Parts: sequence; structure tokens; C-alpha cells
Amino acid sequence: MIALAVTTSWYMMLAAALFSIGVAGVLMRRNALVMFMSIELMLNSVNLTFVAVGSDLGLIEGHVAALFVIVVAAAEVTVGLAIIVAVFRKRASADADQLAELRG
Amino acid sequence: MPVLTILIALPFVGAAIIGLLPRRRPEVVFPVAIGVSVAPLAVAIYLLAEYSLDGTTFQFFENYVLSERFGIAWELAIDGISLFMVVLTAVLFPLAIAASASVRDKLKTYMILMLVLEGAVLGVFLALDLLVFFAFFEIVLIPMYLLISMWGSDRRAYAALKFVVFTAIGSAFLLVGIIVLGILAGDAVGATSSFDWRVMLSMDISESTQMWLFAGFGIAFAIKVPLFPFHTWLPDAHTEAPTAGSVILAGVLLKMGAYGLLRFNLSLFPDASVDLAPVLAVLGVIGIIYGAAAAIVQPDIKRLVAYSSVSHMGFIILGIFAFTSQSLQGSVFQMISHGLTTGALFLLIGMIYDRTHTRAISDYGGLAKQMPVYAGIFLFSAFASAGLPGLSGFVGEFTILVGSYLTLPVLTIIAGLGVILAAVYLLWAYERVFTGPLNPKLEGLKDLSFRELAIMVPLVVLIIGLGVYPKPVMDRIQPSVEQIIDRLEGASDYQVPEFGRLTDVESVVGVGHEGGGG
Amino acid sequence: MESASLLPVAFEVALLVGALLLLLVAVVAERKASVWGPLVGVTFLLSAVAGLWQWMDVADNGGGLFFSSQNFAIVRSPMVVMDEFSALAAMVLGTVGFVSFLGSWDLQSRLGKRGVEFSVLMLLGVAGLHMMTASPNLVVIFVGLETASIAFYILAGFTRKTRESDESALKYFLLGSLASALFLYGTALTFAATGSLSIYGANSIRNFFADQIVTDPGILLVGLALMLVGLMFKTSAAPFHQWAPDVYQGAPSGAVGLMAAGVKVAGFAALARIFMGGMISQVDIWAPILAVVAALSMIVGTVMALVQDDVKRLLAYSGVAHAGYLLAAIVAGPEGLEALWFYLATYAFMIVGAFTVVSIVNGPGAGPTPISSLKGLASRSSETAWLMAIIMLGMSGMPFFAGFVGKVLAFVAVEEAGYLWLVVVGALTTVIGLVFYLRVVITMFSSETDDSAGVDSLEVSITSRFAVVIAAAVTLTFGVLPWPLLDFVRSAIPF
Amino acid sequence: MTDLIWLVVAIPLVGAAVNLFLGKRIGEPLSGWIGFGAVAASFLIAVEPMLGFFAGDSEPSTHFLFSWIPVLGVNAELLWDPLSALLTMIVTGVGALIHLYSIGYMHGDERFPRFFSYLNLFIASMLILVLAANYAVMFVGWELVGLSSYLLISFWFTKPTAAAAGKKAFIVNRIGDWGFLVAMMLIFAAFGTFDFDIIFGTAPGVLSVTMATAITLLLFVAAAGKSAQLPLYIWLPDAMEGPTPVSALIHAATMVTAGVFMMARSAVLFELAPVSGGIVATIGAATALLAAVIAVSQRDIKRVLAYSTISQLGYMVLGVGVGAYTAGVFHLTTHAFFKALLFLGAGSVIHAMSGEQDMAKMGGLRKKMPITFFTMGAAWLAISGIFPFSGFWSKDEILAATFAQGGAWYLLWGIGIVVAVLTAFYMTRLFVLTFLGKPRWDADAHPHESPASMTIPLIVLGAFTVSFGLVNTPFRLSFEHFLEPSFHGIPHVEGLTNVLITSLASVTLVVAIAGIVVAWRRYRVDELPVEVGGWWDRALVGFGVDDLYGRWIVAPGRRASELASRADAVVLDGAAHGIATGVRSAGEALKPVQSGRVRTYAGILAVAAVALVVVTVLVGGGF
Repeated sequence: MIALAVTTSWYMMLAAALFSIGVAGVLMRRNALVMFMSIELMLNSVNLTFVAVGSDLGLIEGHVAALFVIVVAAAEVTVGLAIIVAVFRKRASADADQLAELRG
Repeated sequence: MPVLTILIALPFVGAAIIGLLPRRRPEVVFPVAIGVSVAPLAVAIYLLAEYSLDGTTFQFFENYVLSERFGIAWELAIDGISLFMVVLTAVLFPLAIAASASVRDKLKTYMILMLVLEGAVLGVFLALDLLVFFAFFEIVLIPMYLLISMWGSDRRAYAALKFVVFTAIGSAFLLVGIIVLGILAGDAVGATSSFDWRVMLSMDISESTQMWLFAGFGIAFAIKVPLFPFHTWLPDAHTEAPTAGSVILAGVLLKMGAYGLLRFNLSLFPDASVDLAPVLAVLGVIGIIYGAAAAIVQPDIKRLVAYSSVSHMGFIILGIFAFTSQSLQGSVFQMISHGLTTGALFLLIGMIYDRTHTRAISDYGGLAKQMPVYAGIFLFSAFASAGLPGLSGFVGEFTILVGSYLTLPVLTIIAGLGVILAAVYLLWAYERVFTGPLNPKLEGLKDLSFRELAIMVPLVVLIIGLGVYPKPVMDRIQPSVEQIIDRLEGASDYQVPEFGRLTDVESVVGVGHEGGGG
Repeated sequence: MESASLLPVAFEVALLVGALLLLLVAVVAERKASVWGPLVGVTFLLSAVAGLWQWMDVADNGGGLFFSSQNFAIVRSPMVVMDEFSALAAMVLGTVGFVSFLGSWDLQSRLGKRGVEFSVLMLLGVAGLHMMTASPNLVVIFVGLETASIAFYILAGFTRKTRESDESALKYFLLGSLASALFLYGTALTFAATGSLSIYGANSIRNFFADQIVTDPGILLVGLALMLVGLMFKTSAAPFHQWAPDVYQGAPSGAVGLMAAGVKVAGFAALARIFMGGMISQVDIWAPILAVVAALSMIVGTVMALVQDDVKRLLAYSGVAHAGYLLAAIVAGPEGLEALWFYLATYAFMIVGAFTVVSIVNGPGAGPTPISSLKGLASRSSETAWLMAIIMLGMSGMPFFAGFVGKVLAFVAVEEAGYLWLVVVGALTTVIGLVFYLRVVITMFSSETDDSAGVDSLEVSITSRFAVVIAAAVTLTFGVLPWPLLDFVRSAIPF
Repeated sequence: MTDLIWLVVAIPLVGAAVNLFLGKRIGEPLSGWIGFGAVAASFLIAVEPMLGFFAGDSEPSTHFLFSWIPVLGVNAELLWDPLSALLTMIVTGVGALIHLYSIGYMHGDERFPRFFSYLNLFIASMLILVLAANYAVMFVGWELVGLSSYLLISFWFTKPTAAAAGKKAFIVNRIGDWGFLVAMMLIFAAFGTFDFDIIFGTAPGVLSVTMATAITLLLFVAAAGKSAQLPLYIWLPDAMEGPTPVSALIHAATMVTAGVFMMARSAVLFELAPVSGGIVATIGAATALLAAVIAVSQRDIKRVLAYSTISQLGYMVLGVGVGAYTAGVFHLTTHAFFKALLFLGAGSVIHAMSGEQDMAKMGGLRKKMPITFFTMGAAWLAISGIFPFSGFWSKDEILAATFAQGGAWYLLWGIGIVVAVLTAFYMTRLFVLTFLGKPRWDADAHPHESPASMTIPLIVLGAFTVSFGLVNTPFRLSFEHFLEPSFHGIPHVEGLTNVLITSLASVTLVVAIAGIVVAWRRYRVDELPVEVGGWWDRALVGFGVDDLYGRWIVAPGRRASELASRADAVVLDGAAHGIATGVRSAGEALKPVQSGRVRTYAGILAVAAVALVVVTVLVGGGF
């Protein structure tokens, strides 16, 4: 069996795939929560890229950046969930398309 | 002593004074407004007296650099042409304000807008820096828009918006043209950009660029003049505007277009001017005939005078693009005369509108019996507008027609027909309104009051004065016009034809600087 | 700069300290808004003064890259830079923050205890915004961006009782975080391509481009594009603008001022910093794209605003159009920066003033704000009507009002950069703009309404009135005498 | 004394201004006397220098007043030479008489002072026209005369027909003025100036035949407008709406002759263009014939005289066309006297019959109005061309000159003779129907002789009508000698031996007498011939030329204007509205895209992002 060397570009492609899945999730899923989950998925794929490149180039900025992103993602989660819960508590479902009064 | 800056500042100061007047005593606003508007008139008369004949054409030069990098300077000057535009403005505004006695609601705002408008218009005629010119040219829109849409008659919203959009589109192209020209001038001077008129005068721009710039500038000024296809805003704006608005619109605002053509299109883009002259002259002449024809059948007296303005401005365009010093000088003179005559007509219509609140000609009849003095002055103004010799209208029109013949023979002959049509629409209107049996509804109308007479007398005196002895005005216009003609001759291959040579031509109309038909 | 003094981050520190103090005071002072109100105002003013102090310090001994004291290993990619650019941004954000605070005070004083949270969020949001402008490091810019965005997501939904506020907050949050994620992925790819996260410093993106020809720029271009998407979303440029109208309409009028003004100032500053500072050598790639987006924004913005009946939606779409004009200034490269800053500074005040007037007329909370509600404002409160007219004319680009100077100078720079067609689009869309701005003006001055409501019957709170007066004053003074501000701004072009 | 000439013009102007502004205060008779005084003063001032020419010892002179339009080199300048002196004499002389007459005629009119103001204005404008030293100043007089005729025709403006007649007169005149304007354009292009002395001095050597023809034909268009020649004569009959003294002064003696005067003044140019001479003469003859025929059928006394004037003007134009300028001017002068007399006489009759103008309701006025009868009798004989009276000499000279040309001109001479017959016929018809036969007055009519102020002018004019002919008999051409300085260099009509002249004169005399006798026998009967049906009706309305114009020029003109005005609203405004609605609909079209649903926005955001990435990569040349 030929030992395939796992290079950084593999990681990058994986991250890109994850990112695309995230975007697809935001577009296709109705539920606001799932949309928000997909966005978090996108952020994590970015983390993967940062870490992969950071270790590949031996630069610490990559890893520091990943940490920053995790912190920010956390903040976003708290606020995001709070908003989504607040908005959909009074409503039947968490369907984002319900909210369409502001248009035109 | 920066006379010109003071001249521009005075109306704005006046507006501020009126703004500060106590709200409790509204009756004080009207007299103060007239008083304040007389100040610029005094300065204008001072300029008229001080303008020396033998000096260079541009006098009272002021230059205060605003931005080194972009080459923008507060540059003002006055020459033979702008001198009389300034005087015309300074004369018409007090009269228009005095004629606004019947304005009741928000009189303070009305007067502020009128004075701001006056300041902006004075700025247009005095500015030499292109950006400063543009700023004043564009800002004139706002007070005019508000005047029409707040004090106009029934279709005022539509008319005001139409006026703004037409002119704004024009000035959009003008802005693009100015910026492109500014960059070119900047390269010549070595800065990012330069908007100094003198720098642009000394530049030689390639023929194709001149064409584009001529088009950009030309569209804005053509809409403002208004030239034939772009004139449809004029009848609506004039009809719906309040009396003072129409007087200023016809008396002064239309001249900004013609002034722009003279000052910028002809001087800065001589080659393009020579190439495009026939096109614009043709549009001008169409304007003359079309405007006059449309005027004949207008049911509304104000719309009739508005269309007559289209016709008269057509003469001015013909004169400008015939490129002889006689025709150009005739155009400038006609700009002054048209301001006075059409201003007088609109003031008069305003006076009768204050009494009867209707502009439809069919509502009138036999007015001359009820208001003889009013009828007399109206007939006088109508004949002045139709170009009766001895009055200012004739001097302008005659000089244009005789001056334009050599370069645009066929067009000038057709333009001459405008003189007949003018008599038709004015006299037919006069007949329907003033002669015949008195319309019963008009019983008991009082003739002109002292105030109204006081407004009309200066205009009548000026119209007669300019008609009988136009020499002092013509002598001051002459050098500026010569300068433009030299500029045209110098830059392009165009040679101004000499009058008095055409004695042995074969075909009667076979002459013109291109040798073909006019 | 041996000892890492706090001057470079003085602006953020001032705001943070202010926020903390505010929270403490709020706990003690319970309901009395009049106690902690002035504190917020003072904090904003202090932050602006900090910006001024930074400016003077930079003017004396030159800007510098900070937090790069020798012993840290990140001398190669500093986190914060203090130059005229960031100092100017601080001053603008500080003053805009102050004015929008005044504008929103009607709202806050009504919210009782939660009013404090509103102010804290405003302070933190502005701090985040300045972080975006003062940092050469892409990730720190992202952090600043997220801090501000999160603060404004909450502000958008602050008056939760009304349905529109919920909808606006949710939309803003979902789309905002999506855009931020895109931006972040862009930074990651740029990092992958250039091996650096910072524009300045030893191992910076700029040096990367300086010393080698990029053979295989694929990854870099994608990264660059995604960063553009993120920032253009934030500055509501078309076609990434769709969130703006709904969010502005739904959000409480008091809060929208800061959201609209602050995000635009910071967004464009960051855009300028990254693209003009870092990637100036790639200008012939991103400039044409920005030009197209600018033109699109101008057209979509003005055309859509023309058919709006709601004042806030109209102002939102006009914001899209203004984003177009600002993008045009960036397209012109360094030449356009002067115009960019002038336009940004004056536009921020105008938009805050406009929204304050809306909150005066229709109440600071959320709710429908049809244009017809402005009808006859001139008779109800002539001063407000005149001030709003000045702001509207300023926004429409009328000469002798601030908008004109910014727009014309931007067009000059764009023309010099060779994009004549963009200038033509700009000039023509300005005409459309004039139509709907004048529509607002004439609605106010039309006297159809019966004057039974009596003259000056609309009561206007001092703070809102003061905010609108400042906004109109800025519009008028910098319209008639723009030259001092222009010279001041010109010196803020470090790169 | 000639340098006081500008006073001749100034005094009537002052008179006009005084009456206009202070009229109401001055009141009825006084303002009339002021008007009369002004014109009489001008007359006295002009007489003395005129006599100088008569004695043959003073030279023509120009008087510079001020520089009017510098850029065109036009100065306000007056030219004093025999021709202008003669016309000044006619204008001020006849004018003064008519002013005197008007004091009586206009008695009791509420706008009495305003009438004399307009009359003075007319005299002043006519003097400007006559004394002008260049075409531009002449044009000023030309149009001001048109203005005053407008004001005077529609003096009783409360009558819609009067107002319409005034407007019609001015507009038709304006058509002529357009011709004058275009002529002046050509002149300025050719000579670079409008001054007569330069133009007439250099023209023969310099001007080409085509240019000369063009200029002269255009000048003739102007003359046709002013002197009511075919096709622009339609305004004169309607101008009778004005008060009778106005018809006498303007539409008989002075204004209508302005066209002939102008052509005489431009004789040098006409000499250079034989073709236009022919055209002018032909049109003159045709007009004379047509007008004479129509005059025969007219029932209104003033309309008879109006068509008679058009016919006599045709004679003068024929004279000028033939090249006999002196003859033309001579006939102009004599016509001024007897036509003014006829009109004033008619006025006196109308005044006496309290406004009645239809000849069918007159008759037998001989005994009631002896002075009017005798003076109009003299004028009747003069205009018919009976021997010692002035009309005979002047008309005969024109016919003789036409005959002397030979060739095709015989046809014109023939027409001239036919017109002479018709003239005699309709004038006798008028005279007989008015003064002789059984009175056919209405019940309330009781005519009486007019007051002295009206009859004195009649008598003076009568004297001139009788005597003036002798001034220029074929044997002693003192009139020609008098005008010689104005027409130096113009070739005289040759081939007129004494024998030929006397024989031609006798032919015209016989023909005239024949005309009188036929008319006398037809109308000097108690039972008047019925003149209705067929030819009579058509002639009465001037062969429908008027409504021909109405149908073929005025109506289509109005339709074109309607079209222009509607085109404005539909086409041009349509285009403007099109653009506006286009922009607005673009906005409306974009609205649904803003659906309000978050996922649509996210979708568009994503698609746009992908698009941007793809474009950037392509632009950057990546991968």
C-alpha cells in the first residue's frame, strides 16, 4: 500500500468541503437554529484551515487566530441563541421564513 | 475691496436678516425684503458705472485659492456679458419681490428663498472657477423648486419636479464634463486637477475630446435655455410658478443657459463649436417657429408667454451659433431685452391673476374698457416682446437676424418668420383678452394700484431706453464678444465672414462659411 | 517606544472603562436615568479626546507599530497601529457615537433599567468598530467586526415587544454572522497564500507582494474576494445590501443612527486599510470589481429608494447608494482617500441626524415610519423641518452642503483613476437621489395639513434637538467651508 | 434752417405723449388743438427748407442725430432731399387738415384725447419713415406706422370687428415687414451698411443682377404689404372699421403710399433689376384692375373708396414698375389730395347721416350739403381723370410712360385704360347715388351740412385737387425738375414726343368721359337698378379672396399650431415621462427580490459571493 502523505492541501480541501456544507446548510434548512449551527460549522472549518496552515508554515499566528475565532464563536453562540429563543418562543415553529413582514 | 464677493453675499445676508425677523410681526417682512433686495441693485449700478470701456474685458477680478491640490479657487470676474446679466438680475429681483404682495402663507420662507435664489444666480454669472460656477448653477434649483412647489397653483408638484429633473439631468452631464476638463487642466498645470477658467482657456484640447465636452456642457445649457427638444419643462414650470417665480425663471434663469454656452462652450471648445454650430442653429430656429406656433393656440395666457420665451430664446441660440460679432452681440442684447419684456409680461399676468385667479384667456374679454392703464402697459409689453422698433426687443432681434444672415442664410430667413408669428400670438391674445365687449364677470375690477404702477414704470423706461439708445450697452458688450470671436477664429479653421462682400454671388442664398446652404 | 504605553488603545480603554463604570453606577442608581446619562455622553467625548491626543502624539513623533515591543515574538505582525488614520477614525467614531447617543437618549430614558444596557452596548460597539480601523492584523479586524456586530444585533432587537424588532434582530444576526464567516474564511485563505495575517510589520502581506511575483494566486484571490464580500456586506453595498432595509425598518429608530453610521465608517476604514494599505499592488484586480459593485450599489440604492414609502427604508436604500459613492472613492486608490474620509465623516453625522428626526416624529421605538408621517412637519415644528431639509439636501449632494464636496472630490479621483463611466453613473444616480430627497423635503413643507394642530405643536426633547442641530451644522458648515476639514483629512493618509 | 429737421419729427412725438398722459385732464377740444398745433408746427418748420428745393438752390443734406446700433453701423440720421421734403409736406399738410377735421368729427367721443395721441404718433412715425437716411431707420418708421394704424383701426375696440380688423392689418403688414427684414439682411450682406448714399452710390458698379433682383423683389413684398397690393391687400377694406379721418389720413393719403415712396427711394436698385420692374408693374396693373372691378359692386361708401385707393395704388406701383418714378410720385401726391378729400367728404356725409354708410339709404344730399357736394364733385372729376383736374395729369403721365415702353407694356397700358374707365364709372356711381336723385333716407335721418371745422379742410383740399395738376403739365415739367436731385442718374422715359402725349391724353380723356356718361345714365334715374345676384354678389365680397385666405392659410396654420402644441404634450413629454416611469418601474421590479425572507437574502448573498470569487479569480488569472 503506498503511504499517501497527508499534505496541508488535503486539510485545506477538507476545510473547503466543510465550509460548503455549512453554506448549503444555511441556505436549505428552514429552521433558524439549524441555520445558526451551519454558520458555526463554517467557523470551525476556518479554524481547521488556520491550524493547518499555521503548523505547515510553522507560524504561531495560525494557532492564535484559531483561538480568537473560538472565543468569538462562543460569544456569537450566546447572543445568537438568545435572540433565536427570544424570537421563536411566542411562535409555533422556528421557521425563519415566518418572519417576512419587513419587505419591498 | 472685493466688490463681487460683497455683491454675492448681500442677498444671503438679506435672507439671514429676514430669517431673524420676529415671528410676531409678519407685516414687517415685506418692506424689509424689498429694502434688502435693493442693496444688490445699488452695487450692480456701481459696477455698471465703474466698468471701464477701454480696459480689458474682465474687470473687478478676484481670486482666493480654496484648495491647492484640486485647483479650486473662489475666482470672480465680470465682463461685458456677465455685467448686464448681473444688472438684469439685480433689477428683476426687487420688482419680483415687490410683486409678491399677494403671498399670504409662510411669507418669511418665501422671501428667504427669493433672496437665496438671487445670491445663487449672481454667483452663476460672476464665477469663473468651473466648480464654483457649477455649485451656484446647481443650487439655483432648490429655491426655485421650493418656490414653485409651495406657492404654485394646482399642478405645481408635477411642474416643480419636472423642472428639477430636467435641469438636474443636464447638470449631471455638466458635472461629468467639468470633472473631465478639470483633470485635463490639472495635467496641463501639474496638479491633480485645476478648475481655473483661464487655464482651460489656454489649453488646446483634441477635437474628439472637445466634441464630448461640448456635448456634456451643451446638454446642460440646452435644457436650461431651453433648446427645442428639451423645452417641455418650461411651459409647466412657468404656468404653475407664482408670479415672482415666473418672472425670475423667464427673466434670469433661462439666460444662465445662453450665458453658459457663450462663456464655456464657445470659448473652451472652439473646434467643436464650429462643427456643431449648424445642428444647434437648426434646433434654435425650430424652437423659434415651434415655440411661436405652439404659443398661438395656448388657452392659458401664462403658458402662451412661456412658449413665447422658447421662441425668443431660439433667436438667441441662432445668434450665438452664427458666429459673427454682430449676431453674438445681438444675442447678448436680446438676453437683456427678453428678460425685461417677458419679465414685464409675467408681472402683468400676475397682477391680473391676483384679481381674478384665472389664467384662461376665455375667461376674459373687453378688459381694456375696465382697466385702460393696465391694457396700455400690457399692449406696450406685448409689442416690445414682438420686437417693435423703438423698443429693446427690436434692437436684439434685428441685430441677430442681420448678423446671422451671412453664415446661416436659409435658417435666418426662416427665423425671420418668427417675427410674424410673434405678432400673431400676441395680438390674438390681446384681442381676446382686452377688446370686444366687457366680460360681465370682470365688472368692478380696479385698475393698477400705485404699487403695481411703481413696479411697471422702471421696466417700461428701461425697455424704451434700451430700444432708443442701446449704444452704451452695446459698446460694453462689444469687446467681450470680439474676444469670443477671436477665440473661435484662433483655435478652429473657421473664418468670420466680412459683411459687405456678398455683392456678386450667383444664387441668392448660396453663401455660408461652409459654402453650402445655411 | 519601549514601554508599551496605553496610548495606541486609549480610545478602546476609555470606552471600556466608561462601560464598566456605567454598569456599576446603574446597579446603584436604579431607575434614575438622569444619573448615568451624562456619564455615557462624557465617555464618548473622552474617547474623541483620546483620538485627538493620539493624533497630536503621532503628529509629534510619528506613527508606530505597537505591541511589538522587542521581547514579544510578534514583532513581525503587530496587532495595533497608531497613525493619523486610526486617530482620525477614533475622533470620527467618538463624535458620531456622542451624537447618536444624544439621538437615542429618548429611547434609553424610556427603557428604564434596560437603558443602561443600551448604552453599554453602544460603548462596546463603538470600541469594536475602532478596533477594526486601528488594527493591521486581519484576525483582530475580524474580532473588532464581530464585537461591534454582536452589540448591534442586540440593539436591533432591543424593543423586543414589537414584532418588527424581533424580525430585524434575527435577520441581522443570521446574515451578519454568515458574512463574518465568509470574511474570516477570506482571511484564512489569505493567510494560507501569503503566510501572514498582518498588513504591516516585518513579515507583512505588503512585503510578501513586494519581494516576489505571485505565480499561483488562486488561493489568494479567493481569500481576497471573500474578504471583500464580508466587508461589503457590513457597509451594505449592493448586492450584499438586502439586510439593511429590513433591519433599519425593524430596529428602534433611536438605535438605527449609530448602526448605520458607525458600521459604514469602520467598514470603509477597514476596507481602505486592507486593500489600499496591504494589497495596493493588486489594485488592478480588486479595483475594477469594486467599481462594478459601486455602480451596482448606486443604481440599486437610488432606484429602490425612489419607490419606497417608509422613511427608514428610504434612508436604508440611500445608504446603499452612498456605499456605492464611497466604494468609488476606494476604487480611485490613495488619491480618493481624502474624499473618502471627508465623505464618511460628514455622511455619518447626516445619517444619525436623519434617523434622530425620524425618532422625533414617529417616536424612538420601532414601528411604521411612513413618509406621510412627515407631512406638514414645517408647521408642526419648523426648526426640525428646516434642519431635516438641510440634512436631506446634504445627502442629495447639493452644492454648499457637505455631501457635494465629498461626492465631487470622489468623482475627481475616480476620473483620474480612469473610471469615467463610473462618474457618469454616479452623476446620473445623484439625479434620481435628488428626486426622493426632495420628495421628503416637500412632504415636510407642504401645507396641506390643517393647521389646527397649531404651530410648533410637536415637542422635541433637548437631546434629540441638539443631535439634529449638530448634524445639520456639520452638513452646512463643511458644505460651505470644507477646506479646513479637507486639509486636516489629507494628512491622515499614512500609506 | 435744415438742421431743425429733427424738430419736425420731435414735435408730433411730444404731442402724442402729452395727449396720451395728460389727455384726460386736458379734455376734449383742447387736446385736439394741441394735436393739430403740433402737426401744423411741423408743417411750418418744413415749408421754408422745402421752398429752397423749389427754387432749386439748396442741396440734399443728411442730419446725424445719434449712433443707434453701433455694431451694424446704424445711426439715427435724417435725409432732407426733394423726395422726402415733398412727402413731409403731404404728411404734415394733409395731416394738419385731417387733425382739424377730426376735432369736429370725433366730437363727443369719450377717448377723444387718446385719438389725437395716436394720430400724432402716426404723423411722427410716418415722418421718421419719410425722413430716414438709412433702411434701418426707415424700418423703424415702417413698423411704427403699422402700430399706429393698428391702434387707430381698432380705436373703437369694444366693437369685435374693429379689433379683429386692427389685428389683421398689423399681421398682414408684419408679413410685408418680414420681406423688408430679409431684404435688409441681403443689403447688409452686400454693402455692410444701410445708409442710402453709400448703397445708391456703390450699387451700380458692385451689385449683381441676381442680388439686385432679390433685394428689389423683397422690398416689393414689403411695399405690397404696406401699400395693399396683390396678394396682401385684404387688410385695407377691413381697415374701414376705423374712424373716417383715420381712413382718410392713413388709408388714403399717407401710410399706404409708404410702399410706393420706399420703392421710389430705392429707384437705383430697381434700375439694376429690370425683371423685378416688370413683375412690380404687372402686379400693380393686376391689383388696379381687380380692385376697380370690386369697387364697382360695393354698397358701403367707405369700402368703395377703399377699393378705389387700392386701385389707384396699383397705378402708382405700375408707374414705379415702368421706371417712371416721378410720375408715380406725382400721382401719389395728387391722389393724396383728392382721395383724402373724398374720404373726408364721405366722413362728412356719414357724420350728417348719423353713421349711415350704405349708399342705398342716401341720395339727394346736394341741397342739404352744398360745400361737401361741390368739393367731392371736384375730387370726383379729378379721380376720374377729367381735363383740368390734377388726377388727369398724374394718371395720364403714368399711362403715357407705360405706353412709351412699347412691346408687352401695351397690354399693361390697355389694362390701365380699362381701369380708367371703371374708375370713372364707380366714382360717378358713388357721386350720383350719394348726392343726386331722390332722397332714400331712413325715417330718422335729417342730414345737414357739417360744421366749419370739417368743411374748411374740404375746401382747402378741393383747391389743391383742382390746381395741383398744373404743377406738372407735360409742357412745363416743373415737378420733375423739383424731384430731379432725388432721382439723379435715373434715366428718363424716352420716346414721348409732344404729339404722342397729347394723343394719349385725349384717349384717356375720352375714355373717362365715356365711363362717366354710362354711369350717369344708369344711376341718374329714380328707380335704381337692382344690383343683386351672380356676378354682383361675388364681387361684393371681393370674389371670396378673404375666405380663400381663411381656408388655405389661417385654418391650416391654426391646425399646425394645435398639432405643435399637442406634439409637445404627447411626443416630447411622452418621452420624458417614459424615462421617468422606466426608472420607477425598474424600482418596482426590484421590489419583489426584497422578499423579506432571510433565506432568500442568504441565498442571494451566497450566489453573489461565489460570483465575486469566480470573477476575482478570472480577473487575477489564478489557478
